[in-house]
Amino acid sequence: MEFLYSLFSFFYQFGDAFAFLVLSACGLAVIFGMMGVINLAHGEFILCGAYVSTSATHMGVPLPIAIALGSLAAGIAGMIVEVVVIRPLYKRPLDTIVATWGISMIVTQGTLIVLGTTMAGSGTPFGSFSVGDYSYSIYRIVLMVMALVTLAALWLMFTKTRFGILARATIQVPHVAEALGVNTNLIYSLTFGLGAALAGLAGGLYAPTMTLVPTMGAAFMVEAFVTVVVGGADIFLGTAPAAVVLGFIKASLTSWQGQLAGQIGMLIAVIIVIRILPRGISGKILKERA
Amino acid sequence: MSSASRFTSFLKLIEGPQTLGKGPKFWSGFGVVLLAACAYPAFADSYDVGNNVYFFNWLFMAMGLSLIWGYGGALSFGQTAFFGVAGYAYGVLTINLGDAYGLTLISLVLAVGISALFATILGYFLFFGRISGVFLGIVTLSVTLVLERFMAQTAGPEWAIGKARLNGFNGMGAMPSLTIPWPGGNIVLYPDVTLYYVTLVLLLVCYLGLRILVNSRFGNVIVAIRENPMRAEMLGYDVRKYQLATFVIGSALAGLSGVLYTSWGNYITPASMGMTAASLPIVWVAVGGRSDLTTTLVGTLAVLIVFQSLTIYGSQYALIVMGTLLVITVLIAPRGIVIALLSPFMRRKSKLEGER
Amino acid sequence: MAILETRQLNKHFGGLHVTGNVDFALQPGEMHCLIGPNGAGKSTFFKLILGEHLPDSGEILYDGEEITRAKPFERIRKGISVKFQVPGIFKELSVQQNLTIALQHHVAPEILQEEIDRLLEFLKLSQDRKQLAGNLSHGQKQWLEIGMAVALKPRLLLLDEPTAGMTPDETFATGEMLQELNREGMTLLAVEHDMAFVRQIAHQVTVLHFGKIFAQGTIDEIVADERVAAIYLGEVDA
Amino acid sequence: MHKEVLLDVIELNAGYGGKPVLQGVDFQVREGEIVAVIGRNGVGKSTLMKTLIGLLPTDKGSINLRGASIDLVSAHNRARKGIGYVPQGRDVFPRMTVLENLLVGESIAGKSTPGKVDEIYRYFPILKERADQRAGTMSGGQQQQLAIGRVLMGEPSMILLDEPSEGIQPNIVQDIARIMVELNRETGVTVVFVEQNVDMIRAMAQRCYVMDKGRIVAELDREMLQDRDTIRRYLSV
Amino acid sequence: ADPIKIGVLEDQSGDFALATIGKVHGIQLATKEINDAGGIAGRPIELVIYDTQSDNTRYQEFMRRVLQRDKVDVVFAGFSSASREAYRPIVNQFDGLAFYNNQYEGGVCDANMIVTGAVPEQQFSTLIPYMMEKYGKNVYTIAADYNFGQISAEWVRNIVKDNGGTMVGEEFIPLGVSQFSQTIQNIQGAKPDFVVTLLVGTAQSSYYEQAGSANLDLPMASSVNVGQGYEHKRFTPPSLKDMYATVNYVEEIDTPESKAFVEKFHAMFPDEPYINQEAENSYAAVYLYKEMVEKAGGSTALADVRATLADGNLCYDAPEGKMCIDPKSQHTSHTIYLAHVLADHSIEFPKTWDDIKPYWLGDVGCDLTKSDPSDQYTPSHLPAN
Ligand SMILES: Nc1ncnc2c1ncn2[C@@H]1O[C@H](COP(=O)(O)OP(=O)(O)OP(=O)(O)O)[C@@H](O)[C@H]1O
Ligand SMILES: Nc1ncnc2c1ncn2[C@@H]1O[C@H](COP(=O)(O)OP(=O)(O)OP(=O)(O)O)[C@@H](O)[C@H]1O
Ligand SMILES: NC(N)=O
Ligand SMILES: [Mg+2]
Ligand SMILES: [Mg+2]
Repeated sequence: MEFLYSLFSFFYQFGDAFAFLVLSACGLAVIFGMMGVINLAHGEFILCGAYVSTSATHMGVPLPIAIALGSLAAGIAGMIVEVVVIRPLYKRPLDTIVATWGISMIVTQGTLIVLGTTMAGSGTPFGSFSVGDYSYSIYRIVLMVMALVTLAALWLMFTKTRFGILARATIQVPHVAEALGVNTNLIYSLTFGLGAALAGLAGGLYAPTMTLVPTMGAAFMVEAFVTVVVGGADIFLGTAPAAVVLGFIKASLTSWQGQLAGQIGMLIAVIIVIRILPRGISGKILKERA
Repeated sequence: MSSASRFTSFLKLIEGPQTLGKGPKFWSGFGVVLLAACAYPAFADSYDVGNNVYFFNWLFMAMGLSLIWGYGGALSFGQTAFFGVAGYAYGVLTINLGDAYGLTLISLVLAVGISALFATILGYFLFFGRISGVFLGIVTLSVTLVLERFMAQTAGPEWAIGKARLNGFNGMGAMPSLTIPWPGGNIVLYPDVTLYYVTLVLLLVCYLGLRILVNSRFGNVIVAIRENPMRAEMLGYDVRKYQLATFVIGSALAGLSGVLYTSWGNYITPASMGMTAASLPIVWVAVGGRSDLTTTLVGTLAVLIVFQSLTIYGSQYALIVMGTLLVITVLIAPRGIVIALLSPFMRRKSKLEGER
Repeated sequence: MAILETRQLNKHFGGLHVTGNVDFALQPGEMHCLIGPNGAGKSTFFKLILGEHLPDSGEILYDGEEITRAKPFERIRKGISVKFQVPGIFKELSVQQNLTIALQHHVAPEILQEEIDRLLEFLKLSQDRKQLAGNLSHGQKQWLEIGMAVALKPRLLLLDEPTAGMTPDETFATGEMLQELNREGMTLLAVEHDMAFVRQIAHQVTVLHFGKIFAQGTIDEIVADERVAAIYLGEVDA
Repeated sequence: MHKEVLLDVIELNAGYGGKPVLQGVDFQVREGEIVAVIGRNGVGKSTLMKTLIGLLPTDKGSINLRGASIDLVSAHNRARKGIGYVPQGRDVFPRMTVLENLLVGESIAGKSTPGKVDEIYRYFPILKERADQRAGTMSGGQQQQLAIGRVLMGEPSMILLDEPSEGIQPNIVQDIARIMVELNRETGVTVVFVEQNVDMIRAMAQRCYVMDKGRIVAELDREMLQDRDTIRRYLSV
Repeated sequence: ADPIKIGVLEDQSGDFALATIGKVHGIQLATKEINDAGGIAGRPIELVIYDTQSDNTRYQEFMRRVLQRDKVDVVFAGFSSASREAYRPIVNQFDGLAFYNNQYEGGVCDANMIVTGAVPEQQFSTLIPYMMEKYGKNVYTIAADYNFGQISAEWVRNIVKDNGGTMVGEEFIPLGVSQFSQTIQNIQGAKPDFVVTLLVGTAQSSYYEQAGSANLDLPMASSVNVGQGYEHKRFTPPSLKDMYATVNYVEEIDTPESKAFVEKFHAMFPDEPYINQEAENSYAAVYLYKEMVEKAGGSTALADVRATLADGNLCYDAPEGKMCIDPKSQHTSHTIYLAHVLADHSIEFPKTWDDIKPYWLGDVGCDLTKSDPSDQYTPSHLPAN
């Protein structure tokens, strides 16, 4: 029995780390993996999702709808950013680092000035359950499920729908896609908006569990980037396995040696994985398959 | 070829296809700027002089990144790792060795050497493992974050090297400033006029040295590797060695920045290797115009000055204005602010030709 | 002794065998053409010789020396040079700089400029010397790529579809240039689909099919071979 | 026999950001014609193609499709009007499979036609065999076939081909020429193609324009195209 | 008369802004009151305020600026200990005077520094024995993994041991960590009687919400939370239920002085989300400095103002109660309140300790009236003698 309790505990912790990595990373994976845009304002889309969904809850909107609203708001913000700032930069993707860094500064400080240093939380719903000596938050199970649902939905969208194929074509050789009748500007906006909406979703989902401050996006950034890059160019073949590997390492080390070991261990795992697979996990998978 | 003419042809490399500024116009402008820089302390107060030294401190790291990224095409997101390693190395060495007999200067050299050695090891791992592109960026970022997180928890007394406490997140302090041994009393290089000239000379030497480097055959090869590593290899160049050499030189410059910064404020902190610190050089160099040493130098200095002024006068709106400036700059000045500001005044130079 | 020899060279990608037990020898001074259907493995064979891909098994010898696992740049330094099928020029550098990088190895700095001018003249790119290479037309890129390969003064030159996108006259001129270089001692191995060009330059022709050597001989023998016509040539009047 | 003017290009000027390449190109293509464009390297043939499809803006002059100017129409909307474009140097989507590449081509029609893929597979059997291979790893000639197949997926009414024979084995060059002619006969598709391969020009073209230095300098009719040497002569104007 | 210039370097943006904007406001409030009442020794106060953006390097830049360019008489600077250490060499170099108005891990023995915030001996020697008595002797500490957290944890450990208790666990959390599932389980596994939470920064305070939702339900004790980051206001009840914090001030303190202070504060800054203890420390610091200058006969020279500390009677009746600066350590005595967060997140004060002295530095041998080592000591790094 004791053993089963510990086993459950480990799976819960692994699932928790996995969910955080996946949900942090998905939006970035779409924007970076698909579009090659290094979006340093990723955290601010998360912030947007968190603030909008929390405000909605304060106004009495049920949580699931509030989260959807957060995601939607971030998505719309993303499309606006795409049109105004990102669109002229596709030919020089590295410059997006600076532009999105600038956006991140504007949003963070703007939020501070307009909305103050903090926003009151909405509280985590659903309560807790116990397994053996340990009690767990039910909401965190919801987060794990949401991570899996998000992955599945994305996979379907990108491989089984026309949008997915056109989006990938547009990102790979834009001028040819355009010449073949693809409205590449629209595709860019939708793709960027999707990435931002996914970031907003992460924000909405985690908002009940976190401190709401203008700088909260930063808490997601390292994990998100690391997961996406370890995953490599293909977001589906990459992000999920990368989150599994990194989540496993992080959860094991954290439970064994504490948070510092978890953090440093994850970063060292990144260094090692990339050394072994210089094109990321999906680079390896794709090479094998070809 | 006689050694004299060899030397002149070496000096000729100060101009070439890899650097924008050329011809008498540029060099006379350069001379004027240099003279103004030399005369500056006569007209400025001690605060301004010391503050300018502070700005100068970062320029070495920026030029190093320009070399690695702008010329070599390898986006290192972790130059701060070398900055930090050298800063801490300088702290540990000088706290243990003291500031007599020019030992701080030897420490400077050793600290830069240590960061170069570290860059060699990391660079070997990266380039001989054929890691490139964004993967390189994330590995270097991970390295600097690991260092930051590790150093942040070294507060306990067990974390000491000799007499030097690493002192965790609070940062290491109390190391002596650079000190020049001098008959009749050592000259301590506090942030003031003497340090200003010393740093200016270092800057000049590094700048001109890098110009020669990028216009030499070596420079041709590293830009070739940036454009197409496979083709460069198929012209018979050992791409990995060139990449490694570029990385080590650029990182040693980051190390030099680290030492100068540490000596300037008698302080080095893990935060100088953190995420924000790591992004800053990229922002400076990109905004300045990464593909040229001069634009990087001038642009970085401009960004540093403008951002500091904004922070002084802009109160809480400073960050918003900075962010807006960054976005606008990137959108309207694809080759950096320096070229954008100059282009109305100069004829389109050969390097600009054929640009869309 | 052969300048280039492969023994039982094999390479596969996943389940696809791209070269199968290729035994091939090239004599010094020879001008040899490699032809074969699209996807036969010609470019892959080149990449194996150059070390861009490593073979799964078999050996490659250059001048009697085994180079099977040597690094690409080491092979180049031994005297091999290549023009790829897809031009691999340095797009953001000027035409002139592209050539400088190819030449600076072995040309003394004093005569470097002269040498560049000579090459530019030859490549008909003198007017475009300051142009960014990426802005050249497709054919001009091919020329530049050939120029860079030739600039290394290799003993063995590998050309993957050198005349693609050239007009017949240009193709002919390229053939003459190569013959000139050959007279000066260079060995040549070219992949081509243009039979007129093959006829113009080739001493020997090898046909590759499904990664295997399918036929070998003079151009007349090959053209006369009905099996080659069936898989590759169709109704030619070369 | 020939119907209306499909494409009417008047005094067309275009180039790359201040660098003029096309300097007054004038020509017409009628519905159902197959027209070749020839000329030396760098005279502006590809630039012309890119301007026609809308990847480069018209600086001066105009392009009319079925009598209406399309100068201000974006590239993807020109495609939607039934113009298919096969760029020089293939430009397949390298990290997508062969099949996915083909599916992108459907955007020209804006709908998917059942059975179309199989039709393309019949023209180019290698594409069927390699349907799941990533396009970037296909051989040069295979990619060229894919690029042509991709455009045919959208059932365009006019196809712009930029050096379709480049890198293709001789018997498949013949096949492509035959397929294009066949398609032209069956569906009435109009074809404008840039080419250097004399055999292909002769096998396909009904008329031919010769370009030099950004202008059309000559026109060859069916008769003149019968003679290899004439073509060769004009190819090196 | 010539104004007296006070430099203010505080983080008004970035990660720490939440806890520190109120500090600037506290200084502005005191300045307004003093100026309205005729200034310091007849001289008005002029504030020179810079936003340090939660960035150590800005402290370095601006400390030089206020001292050299603005030539201020005194500087009030810094929230995080790292920022203090970043600027301290510069204050030393120019022999300036800086007030650090923040609770911290203690130990700074530097003649150029005056500390008005509370230190561990004031907060832990009161808090931990109380908790052990009330809840039991098995203690688990989670602390931010840096100087403040590590040194504070060391204090807790020592006090627990001295009082016959057991540390059943200790965990250090890197700054910026926001996910605590594993930590929560580690705590459950160790079965402590209460948890000492020494969490710093906005990311780490997410712990409370997450522990609450996992139904951890253990009493908590802290020297830094509630009083600094007003977590009980930011998180939904009951996630901070049974948190006990020793504070030298929070806005809930129910004395007439405190109420008057809160009223004045809100009158001037109606949007202030919370008046935390560092805001009060900063407010009081201005008055303490006024005392010093006036006692020094209007001189702001370092030697003169420091001389006024000698008799240990440099005091001010602050909103919290009486504060006095200890001449040996140049730290400040405080009234320490035990704030107990109830299930609905209101606060009661089961206990108050008057006049708790910052005795530790003096006990271990720091005596700034005799020598100035400009060092920071910790229980495991004591003065050499
Ligand atoms: N990296 C790879 N992964 C998978 N298959 C590959 C890869 N590279 C080449 N191939 C396959 O290997 C075969 C040989 O390709 P190669 O490029 O050598 O052909 P080729 O003879 O040069 O053809 P062409 O005349 O069309 O250029 C082709 O079927 C191609 O699809
Ligand atoms: N992106 C570009 N930017 C600037 N100039 C360009 C660009 N692309 C082509 N050019 C120039 O425009 C001219 C015409 O090029 P274009 O590609 O149209 O030639 P082409 O007739 O298709 O030649 P080829 O037969 O070699 O393909 C050339 O001089 C070329 O250098
Ligand atoms: N002083 C602190 N809480 O870092
Ligand atoms: Mg090939
Ligand atoms: Mg062309």
